[in-house]
Amino acid sequence: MYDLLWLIPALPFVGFLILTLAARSLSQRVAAVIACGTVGVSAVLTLGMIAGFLWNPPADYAHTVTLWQWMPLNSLEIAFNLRIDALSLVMASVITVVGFLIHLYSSEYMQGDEAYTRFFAYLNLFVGFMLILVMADNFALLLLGWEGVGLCSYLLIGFWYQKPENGFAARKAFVVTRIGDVSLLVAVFLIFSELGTLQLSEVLALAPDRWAEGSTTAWVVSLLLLGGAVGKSAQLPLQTWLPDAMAGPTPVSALIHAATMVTAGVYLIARMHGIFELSPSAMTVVALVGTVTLLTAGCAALVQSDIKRVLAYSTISQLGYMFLALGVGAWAGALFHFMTHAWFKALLFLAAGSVIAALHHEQNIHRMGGLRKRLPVLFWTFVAGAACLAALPLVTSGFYSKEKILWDVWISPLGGPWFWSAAILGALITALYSTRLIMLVFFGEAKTEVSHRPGKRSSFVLIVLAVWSLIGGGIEVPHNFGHLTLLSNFLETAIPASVELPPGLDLQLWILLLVASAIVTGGVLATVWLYGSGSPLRQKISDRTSGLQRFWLGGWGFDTAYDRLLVQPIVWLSQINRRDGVDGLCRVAVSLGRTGHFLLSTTQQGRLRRYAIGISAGALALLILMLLQ
Amino acid sequence: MNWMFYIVAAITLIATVRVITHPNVVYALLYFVVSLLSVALIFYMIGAPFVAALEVIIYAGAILVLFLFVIMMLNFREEHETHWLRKRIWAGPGVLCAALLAVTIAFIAQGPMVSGFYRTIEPSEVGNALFGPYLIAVQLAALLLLSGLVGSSHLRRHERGSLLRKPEGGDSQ
Amino acid sequence: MTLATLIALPFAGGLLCWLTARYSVAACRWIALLALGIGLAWTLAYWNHGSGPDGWILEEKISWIPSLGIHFQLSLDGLSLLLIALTFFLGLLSVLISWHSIHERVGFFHFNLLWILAGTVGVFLATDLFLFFFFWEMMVLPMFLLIGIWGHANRNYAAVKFFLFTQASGLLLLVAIVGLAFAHQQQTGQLTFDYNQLLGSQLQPLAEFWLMLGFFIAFAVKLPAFPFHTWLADAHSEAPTAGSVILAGILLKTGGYGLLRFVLPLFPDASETIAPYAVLMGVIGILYGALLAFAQTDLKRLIAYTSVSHMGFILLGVFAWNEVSQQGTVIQMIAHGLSTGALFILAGFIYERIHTRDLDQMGGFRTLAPRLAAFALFFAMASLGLPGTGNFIGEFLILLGTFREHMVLTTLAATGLVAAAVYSLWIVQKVFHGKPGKTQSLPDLNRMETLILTLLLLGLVGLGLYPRPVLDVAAGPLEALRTPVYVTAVETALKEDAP
Amino acid sequence: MTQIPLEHGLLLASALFTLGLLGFLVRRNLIIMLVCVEIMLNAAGLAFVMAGAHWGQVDGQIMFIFILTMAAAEVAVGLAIILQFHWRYQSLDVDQASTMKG
Repeated sequence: MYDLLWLIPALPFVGFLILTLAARSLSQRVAAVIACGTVGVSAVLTLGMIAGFLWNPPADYAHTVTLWQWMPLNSLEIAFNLRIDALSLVMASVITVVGFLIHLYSSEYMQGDEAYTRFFAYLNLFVGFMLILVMADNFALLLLGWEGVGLCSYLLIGFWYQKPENGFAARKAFVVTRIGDVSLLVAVFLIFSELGTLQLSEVLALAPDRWAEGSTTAWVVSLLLLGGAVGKSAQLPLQTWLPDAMAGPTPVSALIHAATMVTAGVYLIARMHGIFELSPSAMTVVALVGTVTLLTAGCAALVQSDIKRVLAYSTISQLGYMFLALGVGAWAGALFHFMTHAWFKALLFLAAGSVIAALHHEQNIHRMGGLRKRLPVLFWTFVAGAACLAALPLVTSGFYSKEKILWDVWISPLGGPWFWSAAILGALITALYSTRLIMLVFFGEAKTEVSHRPGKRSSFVLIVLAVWSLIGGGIEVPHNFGHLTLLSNFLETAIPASVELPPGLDLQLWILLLVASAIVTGGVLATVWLYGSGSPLRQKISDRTSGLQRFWLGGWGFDTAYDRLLVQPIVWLSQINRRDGVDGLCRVAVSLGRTGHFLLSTTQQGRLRRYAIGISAGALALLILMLLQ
Repeated sequence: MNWMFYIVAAITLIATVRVITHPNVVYALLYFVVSLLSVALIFYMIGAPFVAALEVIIYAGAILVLFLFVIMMLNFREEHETHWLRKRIWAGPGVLCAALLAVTIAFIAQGPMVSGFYRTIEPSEVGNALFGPYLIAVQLAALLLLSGLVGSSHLRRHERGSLLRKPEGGDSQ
Repeated sequence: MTLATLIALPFAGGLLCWLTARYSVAACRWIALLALGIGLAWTLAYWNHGSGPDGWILEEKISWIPSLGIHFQLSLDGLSLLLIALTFFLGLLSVLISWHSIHERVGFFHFNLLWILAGTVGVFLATDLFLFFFFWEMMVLPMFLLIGIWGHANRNYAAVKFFLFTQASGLLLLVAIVGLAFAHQQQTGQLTFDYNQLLGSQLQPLAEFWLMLGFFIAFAVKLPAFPFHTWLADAHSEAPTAGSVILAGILLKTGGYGLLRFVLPLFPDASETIAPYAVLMGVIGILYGALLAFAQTDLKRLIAYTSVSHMGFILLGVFAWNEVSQQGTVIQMIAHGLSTGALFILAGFIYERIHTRDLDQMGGFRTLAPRLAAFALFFAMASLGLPGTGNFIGEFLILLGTFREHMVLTTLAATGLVAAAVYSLWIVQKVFHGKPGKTQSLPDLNRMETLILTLLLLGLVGLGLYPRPVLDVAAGPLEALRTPVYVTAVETALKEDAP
Repeated sequence: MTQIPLEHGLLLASALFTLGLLGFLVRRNLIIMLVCVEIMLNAAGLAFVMAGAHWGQVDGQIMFIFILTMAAAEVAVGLAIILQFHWRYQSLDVDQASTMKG
């Protein structure tokens, strides 16, 4: 059965091919069926594989299929190898299942768009590449998926290509992530030149033998890998592309820029855990990147006025949590948060998409409001999603996953109280902006007419996601609540278990849980009060901090800084050198030759007798020379 | 008999000087004939009768005739035949030719021509060499002549001005 | 005589084209197509032929000027096979794209086209250095005419510039070849231009260095490597589409081929001396070409500068001197031929439709011609080295192989990939995205055009996903070229000694 | 007859050559200039024959024959040019023809 695993990525590709080649002859309905069908079957296959792993695991808890020899050289064999293990399966299941749901949602959401088929073709292509990414068994194949999803991200952000700003956002996304890709590429080269293989499993097996713990090479490799992850996952300092990426259709933001592609960095670091563990200082860098990102992005999310940008910054912030978790060695925690985040963020984006569609494509939250009564389904699902995001205690999956990360940060030797405090501060900020979003969009007075209500399929998808977001946290429950660790157990075969739990910490755990819950709940309540009561305090705060708000609104000035420091100098350089300085040398040579030509050609007077005199004089000179010798 | 050589040489030089100094083309040509003939005599003296004959026949004969033909074709208005036949024209070349003739007679009267160092090289020897080791050169020379022929016959055609640009405006005069 | 036939085919075809065009233009085109088609089929027939004991698939040798030790000597190995196949393939496409775009002096056009190809095939086959030089020069003149007669507005400048650069470098090559032959004569007492014999010559280090430099510069100009690249942009942008395709697709490859076939094996020690500098040149070329490409407003010029950038990788791969990087070089040469050829074809199609190459006058073509846009998108992606296309395999293997030798330089070269993304996407954005400007009518691709681009697309994807046939064919020759001859000699001697 | 020293013959040849050159440089009449060229060629031929005679070799004469051939060809072409020239400029003044200047 496991030999069929190649079908999982192959099916979406088949869908893509059909949709591309037969684009003109397919009706929208058929196109949607093909797109959803292929991804759906992939999802079923993935779930089947998971079931297989649970009841009848393959040897070593991993299965590899070699499709064909890709780059067979004497000194290096790269095959088209697909491999599944627990980690890949977790990723793949989220990709296919959430992907399927989003496909389903899009089949309704995108109705009427003239490029309906193209949209689904890209979406299928994306799912295919993403599955390759997580199932690749060597770095070359990983890069194939890695860059492939980047391509799809580019295509889908710039899906409405007639607007130049969409094209700009798309290019920005591609180029910024490519900077990270180069870092990853160099990491791959370094790994190859040190270890002589590109096979992931071999690399992980060889690395501890070749590199001592704390060795410089391991440190450099880890940081380079981190560079790749940072680009893809929109972490500091390469986070600037993600808010702009919201130019794409909303389902795309849900699938690519919230649930799946941006978590590729998390996957990469989790996959390469063996290398990171060799370099604790690199791990700390990962944790630091995560922490700083989660705080800065959270602050930026606080002040955004575009609903999708709020969600985008919150995505960056939540990814920061995952990086923090990775940085302290809480592998399973990171993946747990990845899963829950995929559900609730997809939910939030899809719901936001429906809100936007309902309000004549209005994206500014200050012009929304009062939707609670008019769009109840949207309201409740959105609230469910936001509650997960804010990690409301007990009832949401976000609570469990974030709690796990906080706890791991606290007890991990790489973490500690400082990281924990930053994370708790981040949680507070998250609670603030999630609540703010709800208050502004669904409460207060209506400012825009509702023109369009979500259809059956959309509502179905939203409800499914909302339910799952609320109860999905049950697969991993803190120790003091009954100690359920389904996900960790499943993952244990692929990546090391989370931070070892020293016995006798139950009291600490209780205290931390209570503190976190109190802070989050307090934050939510405070915001509700602030926005619900019409208190003058809100106006006062906003007046006092207008400068800070502007700064945060622009994403901490990163865009401006990069523009001034990198983009403009390079553009300037290329503009002044447009005619190629080296060619200038040639032009100088040419003009020298031309000047010489004019000088010499004045001697050519057209008088035969003078030429004869010249010839005679020359002959005379030669003869005299001969005589003198 | 070296003195003969020197006399002929002197004649050659005088004639040549006149060629380049004489203002009239026809006079100059006549002096040139003298010069050529005297060179031919020198050839004869140094034991090269074959080339002496060639010098007379081809140079003094054919080539000079060509020159004269051209002068005739150009047909200068002031230089008619009567003009050409004036005494002054005759005087210089005539004197020189006479001197030349005298020397020739004196030279031939000397008797057997070849003595001392110079060996007469017979025409047959020249012919054998020409059609032996120099065969390729002879063929090349033939080609050269052919191309000269083609070239001159092509250059001569000026009816349509096909070769050169038409003179522009007042430049032609 | 099969190899000679391979050269004679386009030769004779070209002459025949010229003669028949007077009576029937269509016949002329069909003859060109046929000649190249047969050539391609003929070449591919040797794909799995297996090589002889000395590494050559096929060898032919006829005495030509015996007193100077010059032979008409042709040899085919996997490397030449690949490049010849590429030559014929792109030649075929060039005939096809000229089908409707060239109407002036059609016969002479095809004559030139086929003679360039004949010269190129000769270059890839010749193993007598004198003969190699003969073909090397022979491909230049028809190219000069092709640019000079059928080019765009500034064609004379471009043609002369192209000619001067290649001639000057050709002169260096000639000097180096003669110098090598004489050096060999001094050593062995035998004047020969036979590649196989010259391989063994052991030169004085200084002489070796200077001779190597002659070869190296000649090939670097053709490649073109960084300081010698300036002819390329003019030649490419002014040439007719078919000319650009041949130039970018094939002619540039003769430089890479020359480096692999001649510079490294003939002068192993001197090449090792120069290797870091060559790699540096490659890196500068990659980044500098990209920088230039980004600033251009002329579509063809932009694509031309991307060639400079891409060919920098070749220099990297050749001089990193290991299996991985050199296999990458071979793939990169083929993939670049296909992808850049395709981009030039696209530029040609656009030019035929709107009669300008100015990027500022383009925009929104995706709405008008979606199929054209889709192909352009693909080839832009290929040009930025997206995995799944042959370019990725090439660049990946080159960088992978080079990294061990030159870590910092390779890292710099890798940043060229970012630059590639910038300019490739810039093309797509500028030409195809946005709103269509003035109400231009832009017919979408017709069947022939679609066929041409589909062939190129399939080639690139095939190369990207299943490059194995190419790698297998190239493996043997590259192995042989990397091993200095004296090593081989010692090995065989040891084998013979062993009972 | 005693021998004439080779030097004297060569002296004569060079004197002729110089005179021819002088004429070529001084005169402006094309025909005379052509004649002067002939003089120079003739002088060269003389030198060849002298030398050939001195060493008793046939080659000097052979060379003379070739020079003669060349002179004939040259005169043919040269005179054709003169005709053309005259037709164009209505004169034989070589200085009239100065349009080929840089």
